[in-house]
Parts: sequence; C-alpha cells; structure tokens
Amino acid sequence: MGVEPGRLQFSWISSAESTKFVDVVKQVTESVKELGPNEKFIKKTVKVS
Amino acid sequence: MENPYKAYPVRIDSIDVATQDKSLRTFKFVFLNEGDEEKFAYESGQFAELSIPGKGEIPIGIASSPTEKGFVKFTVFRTGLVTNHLHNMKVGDIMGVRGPLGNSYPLKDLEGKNIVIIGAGFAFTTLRSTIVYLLDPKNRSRFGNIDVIYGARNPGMILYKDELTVWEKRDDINMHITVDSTDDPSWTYHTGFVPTITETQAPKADENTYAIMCGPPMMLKFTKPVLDKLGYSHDKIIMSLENRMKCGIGICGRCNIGKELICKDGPVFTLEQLKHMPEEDT
Amino acid sequence: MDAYITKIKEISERLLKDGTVEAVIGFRQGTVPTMSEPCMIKRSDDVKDLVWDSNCRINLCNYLTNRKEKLAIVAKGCDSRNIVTHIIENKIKRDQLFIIGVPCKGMNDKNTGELQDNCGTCTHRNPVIYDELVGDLVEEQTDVDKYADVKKVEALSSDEKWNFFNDLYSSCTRCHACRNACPLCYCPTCFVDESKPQWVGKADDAVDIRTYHFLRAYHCAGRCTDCGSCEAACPQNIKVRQMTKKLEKDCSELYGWEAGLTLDERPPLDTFKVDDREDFIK
Amino acid sequence: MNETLSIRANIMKVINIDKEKWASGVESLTSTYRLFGPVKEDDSHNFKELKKGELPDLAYGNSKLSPKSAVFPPSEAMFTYSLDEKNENHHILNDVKKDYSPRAVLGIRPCDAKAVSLVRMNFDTKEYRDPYWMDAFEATTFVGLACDNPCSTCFCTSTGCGPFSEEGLDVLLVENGNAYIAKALTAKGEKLMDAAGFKTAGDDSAIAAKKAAAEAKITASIETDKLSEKVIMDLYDAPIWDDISFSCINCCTCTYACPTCWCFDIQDENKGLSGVRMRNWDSCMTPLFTMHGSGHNPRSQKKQRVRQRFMHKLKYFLDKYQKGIMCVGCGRCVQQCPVNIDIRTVSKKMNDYVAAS
Repeated sequence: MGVEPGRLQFSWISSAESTKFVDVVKQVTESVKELGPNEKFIKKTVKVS
Repeated sequence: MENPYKAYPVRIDSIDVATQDKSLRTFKFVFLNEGDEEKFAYESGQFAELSIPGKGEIPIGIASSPTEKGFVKFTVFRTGLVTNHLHNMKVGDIMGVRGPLGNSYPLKDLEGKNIVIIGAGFAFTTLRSTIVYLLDPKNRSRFGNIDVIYGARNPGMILYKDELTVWEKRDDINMHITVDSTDDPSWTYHTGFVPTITETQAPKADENTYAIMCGPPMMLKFTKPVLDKLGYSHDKIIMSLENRMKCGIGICGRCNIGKELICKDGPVFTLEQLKHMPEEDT
Repeated sequence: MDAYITKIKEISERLLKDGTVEAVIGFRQGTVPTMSEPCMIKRSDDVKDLVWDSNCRINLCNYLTNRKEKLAIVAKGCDSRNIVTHIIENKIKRDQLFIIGVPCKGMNDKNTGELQDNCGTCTHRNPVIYDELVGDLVEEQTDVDKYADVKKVEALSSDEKWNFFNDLYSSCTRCHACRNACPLCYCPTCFVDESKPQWVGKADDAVDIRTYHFLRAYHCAGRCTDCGSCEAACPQNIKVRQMTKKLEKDCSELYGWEAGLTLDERPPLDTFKVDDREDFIK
Repeated sequence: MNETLSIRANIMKVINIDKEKWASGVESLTSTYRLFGPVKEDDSHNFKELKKGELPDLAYGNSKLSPKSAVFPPSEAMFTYSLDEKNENHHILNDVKKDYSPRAVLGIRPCDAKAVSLVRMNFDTKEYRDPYWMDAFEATTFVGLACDNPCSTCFCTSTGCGPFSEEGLDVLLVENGNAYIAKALTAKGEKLMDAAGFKTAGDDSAIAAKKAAAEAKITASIETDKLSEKVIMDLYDAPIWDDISFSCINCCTCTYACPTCWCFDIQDENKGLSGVRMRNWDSCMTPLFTMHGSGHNPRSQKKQRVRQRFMHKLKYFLDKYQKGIMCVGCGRCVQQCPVNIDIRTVSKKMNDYVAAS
C-alpha cells in the first residue's frame, strides 16, 4: 500500500514474558525512529475548498 | 445580510439538573455580544441550533419564553455526541446558539381562544415557553381558559417542578399533572398515561378551543384518537414535530417530509396539515 | 444464452407455481444497452421478465443478506461462491435457497463491451453449489495468470506504491457503490458510517478516501471471490480490485485458500490452525 | 417566463467567434476570471478549474459528474475555530476567507445550467440566503455549449429544458463549422465576451435549424404530465416502491452525479486545538442521512429512501415550487446507476399510477 515495511511488526509475547516485551518495544521504537516521521497516512488539517 | 450558519457566541450562565436520573439538564445562556439578544428575537415553539465548535450542532426547542429577558434557556436530553459533550460542559464555557429557527405555535391566532396544552416527557420544553408566555401579566387576559396536561414516566422525571407547583396554585390555569406510575405514597396528582388523563380532564371541544401537543411519538399516536373522540377538529390540533436536522434553515434537505421542510416550514403543524404528509416511519 | 434463459424461466415458473419458493432473484431487461437490472420475481406470471445476458455482472448474493423467506437465486460461479460464504457466515440458510446454477463464460465490461477483467482470469466459472443447472458445465480456465497486475504493484517501492494508490483513488467520490455492491459488505453499520465515535473524516480528503478503501479491502480478505461487482458498480471506473486482489493473492499464497469453495471450512482469517504460517511474527 | 424573455431580448447580442481566436480569447479571460471547464481524465470528462494556459476540452458529450461543484464543492469550509482556551476567541466561529472573484464556467451544457437555476430556488429563499452557494453563483458567468449530438440517455426535451436551452446561461455557444455563434444572454455574459475580446457581430439565423436537428435526435423522454394532479399520499402509499427499490444498493452515485441534488451535511473536524466546520455533499440514499441522535431512524429501510429520492424529485419539488420536476434530463443517473434504476421508468410508474378509490 505504500507504508514502509519497518513500521509494522508482529510479535508473540506471553503475559509472563515481561523482559521480552520491553526488548521488543525498545527495538521497534528504535527502528521506527530510524525511519523518521511518517508522512503518509497522516492527515494534516482537512483539505477543503 | 448575515450568514445564517453562524452562531451567536454565548456563555453558559447556569446548568441545572432537570430530572432525577440526570439525563436532562437545563442550560441558561447569555449572549456575549451586545445586540445579539435582540437579533435572537423568538416566539414560543421555535428552536435553535446549539453549536459547539469541534463537536457540531443540535436542534433544540427553546424552553425560555420571549417574555423572559437577559438569557435564553434550553433543556437538553443526553443522547448523542453533541448532547453528551454539552452535559459535560461547565458554567462559563463558551459556545454558540444559532437561530431562532422554524415556525412557532400560532399564539397570535389563538387570542380569545381556550387552549389545552398536552405534553409528555422532555418534549415539554417549548410548551413551558408557551405557558410562561401565556401567563405573563401582559398576555394572560388576551386568552381564554388554559388547561395543561403534562405527563412523565415517574415523579422524578418531571421537568420544571418548581414552576409547576406555582402554576398549580394559580386559578387562571388548570394543571393536570400525571405520571405513568409511582410507588410514592405522597404523590397527590394523577397516575396514568397522558391519553387516559386527556380523556377525562381535557375540556370538550368547541369552536373556541384549540389543543397544542408535543411529546414522544407513542403519546401523540394514542392521544390523537382521544382528541378525535372529544370532538377536536384536526385544524384545531397543533403539533410540533422533530426530525434529524442540520442547517435549520430549509437548505440542507435532510428534514424534508412531503413538500415540507420540518426545520423551516415546521416544526409546528396542524394535524390537518400532517394528514397530507407521509409519516416516514411507516 | 438463449438456452440458459429458457431454462431459468422454466425452473423459476415451476418453483413459484409449486410453492417451493416465494420469490426468484434474477435479472430483468435493462433500460440502457449495457445493463441488466437485478429483480425479484414473486408471481409466476412475471417470470417472462427474466433475462440472462452478458450484462448480468452484479453479484446477486448481495440481495440475500438476512432474508427470511424461501428464495430461488440465479447464480454464476462467483455468485455461488459468495452464497457459500454467506451460508458460512450465517447470512442465509442453505435450506432457504434453491440455487439455479448458471455456468458462465464471463460478463462484459459495461464500458468497453469486452470481457470483464476479472472474468478473463476466473477459474471458477461453474457454480460450486447449486440445486439445478441451466446448462452443461463449461470448461474451467487453467492457464491464467490471475495476479499479473498485483505483481506489478508489489514490485514497486514504498513511495511508488503510495503514489500508485493515490492516483488510483483520485477520482473517488465516496459514493460507496463498491461497498454496497459487495455481498461481503453487510455490516449493519460500516466503519465509515460510525458516528459515535467517528472513525473516518467525511470530507473528500485523500487520506480518508484511502482509509476507506484499504480497510474495506482488509475486511474482505479471505472472503473475496473476485466477483468484480465492486469494479462493475464504480461509476468512476476505479480499479478497486487492485487492493482486494492483493489480499486474495496473499490468502492463496499463505493459506492455500480460495474463498467460497466449500461449506465445510471457515475462511483462514477467522480460524486458527497450529500449522498457520507465523514467520511474519518476530 | 415572459419577463425573462423580455429581459433577454434587451440584452441579447449575437457574436461570431472564429475558432482560431478561441484560445487567445480564453487566455485574455484569465486576467479577470477563474476559469472552470471540462477536462479529459482517463476516459471521461469532468469540470475542473483550468490551469494557466489550459483550454476547456469542448469536444465532449457531457461530464461524468455535473458541474455543480463549481458553485457547490463536494466539501466546503464554512468556519474555522480555536478550541484553545488560551485563545481570546476560543469556541467562536470565524468566517473563512473565500475567493469570490469573478469566475466563469466554460462549456457547461444547457441541462446543467438549467439545473443551477432550479437549485437556486433552494439556496436563495425569501427567508434565507445561503452565502456560500449564492456568493459563488453570483461570481460566476455561465458560458453554455449547445448540444448538437445528444446522448442516447438524454431526455432534456421532456423536462422543460433542451439541447439549446438558454435558462441559467449567460452566454450560449453554438458550434457552427469553424466558428461559434455566441449569444450573450445577460449583462454578465456580454461583459465576459468583451473581456475575451470577442466582438465581431454575428448572425444567429443558423441556430434555429441546428436546434431543431438536435432536438430531433433526442428520442428518450420522461413522462410527467399527470404527476401534478396526483395526491402525494396516494403516490407515497402506491404499491410500486418494493419493485422499484429492490435492486438499489443505496450507494450515492445518482445523488452525487445529479446536477439538481443539493443535500449536504455539516461536520466539524478538529486537528489539535483548531478545527474547521465544513459542509459535505450528502445523500438521501444513506441511512445516516435521517438517523436521529437517539438511534431512531425514520427512514431505516431502503424502500423508504428510494421513495424519498424519487418523490422529492418528481412530486414534492413539483408541488412546492410549481416549476416542474427537479430533473433536467441529463441522463447521468441512468448511465451511472450500478443496477440500472432508471428515473424514466420510475416516473412512468408514478405518472400511470391510479389509486384505488
């Protein structure tokens, strides 16, 4: 659709795996930061005439 | 010419919880700009769009009477997005009121006539406006007998209790207050549905007597045959309708029923007129 | 086609006369050369109105949703696959239906008069479920590349894809014909129509338009039969299948799934199997 | 009618425009006018604001969507507001600055121009004047292009319009070999002709024959002659609506394509602490159109909505304004309806319906 691959990630984390949760969140945050701000799918002020 | 879509800025002056279940609140607004109150000259039966920037607008009947100055009052039932937001607003908050919109009860034409006002639930607001107008010392003498039949689900759901108590004590208006049911032993008024009470309490029809009705669809549906039975001709039964509205000025098209636009040609119609308009529900 | 319609009429008349069904859903003559109109025939005298030609492109399964009466329906291969999906999703019961199966060699595009794009790559031209056929089964196409156009889009870079879909939807007016013509889109309230809270903006804003199209496509993933109703219905001739087909392809590749072929299995996205692919999960 | 004719007679001026001078004339207009015209996109035309140097593509049948958007955009800002309580004017509506400088719609077909004048009755009433529609309308000069080759779905001649109809137009262009015969019908129209430098006096004697030829090509028609004598409630209760509405999928195609459909919705949309109150095209075909805040919907059924659309166009409007039906016979809904619901068939059913007494 045109959204960069790195912005969407699926992970399987059990409610008991707290450290994995923290690691995944850190890692995803890092990789999204690397991609920079998302310019697509962000609605600026509605465009009307 | 002014933009008819632009609301007059107002400040919320007071908020009163109107019923025990807190589903209705009465909001008193004062106009922010000098002169706007005069421009908002209205008559009983008209409505206005309450305009909350960021949320939208809702059409609400005006509950205050033109005889009451310095403010405009609305009693609002919490139901949709805008009304929910409104119920959470505070005294002092700024919003807008756009109007007055629609036609009004034809009170000028009713001078010299007897009037029976029949209302139920939270549709009593514009009828409150009408009663306050009729009872104003400057106006009362110009009208004949006034009967009011007002019903609510239970005593806690009755609107404007303080005023009803005062009116009850007057001898120039006959109040018939009823609730569907109650387990309150101290309840001294009627118990029963509005159509039933209308049948026993409403004056018999004559050339000089008019009925003004406003209420939920079920109450209207069952009160109409009662009025027929009492002999009211359909041009003497005046009703107020509601429909989804947006613009309030007959332009956006959604409230169209038959050839009428409810927001502009109504909301007040006689039963005679309504016979020529589709009841969309069916 | 002449033989088909004779048979359709014959079956319909019989079913209506002997009371097997209350009505037959089929097509009648259109008023413009490239159109036939879906219709419901209730009296055996009206069976003569039924037609079958290369303009019967709208998926009739769309008219079955939540119906209670016993019905006969004229069904091409794709219609029958959607009927299977409808039965699985409890939108209609199998024993309510008499399926008049029509082996199909494709419908014509309403604009060009040539074979419709999806029909050109259709691999299920024969009804997969039926009570009676109106003609001999036709040969299925085997040597077709269903996803040539999808592969082209897949090969684009992120930015190119983004622009591709921007261009694709640029003339969309949000009339929702694609959704309303789709037998899968039967939600009582579509997410774009949700107002409490509102999910999608209502202006003709590109972001909102795209949100509508891609979310709708996702809702149809694993259920879409590529019947082409959406594209046939679009008044702006937008190739809306570009999005739905990609998901159809994914379901085929990931789960070996083609929608609407069997009553015995639920679509992959609403079931869990231990051997489901999970290599996309990190 | 007579009154309009006499005004026209006073103003009407016939000008000959050599097609070779058309482009330079249009070019001269750009200094005073914002120009709108038919532009070809893929396989169809639509009215768009013309870019600098772009010419309207007049070799077209009619546009896919009607040119109503030139005065009534699909989405239009009405007000802006601030929700920031630190802002002095928070929660107060501010007007939106709009460009109502002169604009011209070039090449509008006579049916669509007539539609504008019908729609005006809705936006310009004795009680209220819709400022957005009216300001845009008043700023606009409508330059029409007569239809020499009407479509097979055109039925304008039976709606009180026609391929050479002048109603709602400021200028009517008639193609005549290497030239256009231009009839300047209003002062606005004359002004535009002047601005374009089109001054050569012309001769309109060729028009009558061309008009007759074009009208003769229109074979489709809509039957409406008995609609005015019908009783609203009879038609409303007529047993025709189940059959008419069965195939309808309740999309908005007919209403969005229609030049005489004007219904709109008002919406607030916020971004952070500021927002826009806007209006968007709406359609009586969607259940949301009449959904009450309580969730109750008086027109929850498809049949009710389809009936509303046709009753409004063919009966309510007729009775309300006594100016004919709310349809100009452009045929867009007939062509574009995904399931081929045809207003002509519906009108015939209504016209023929006799209530059982």
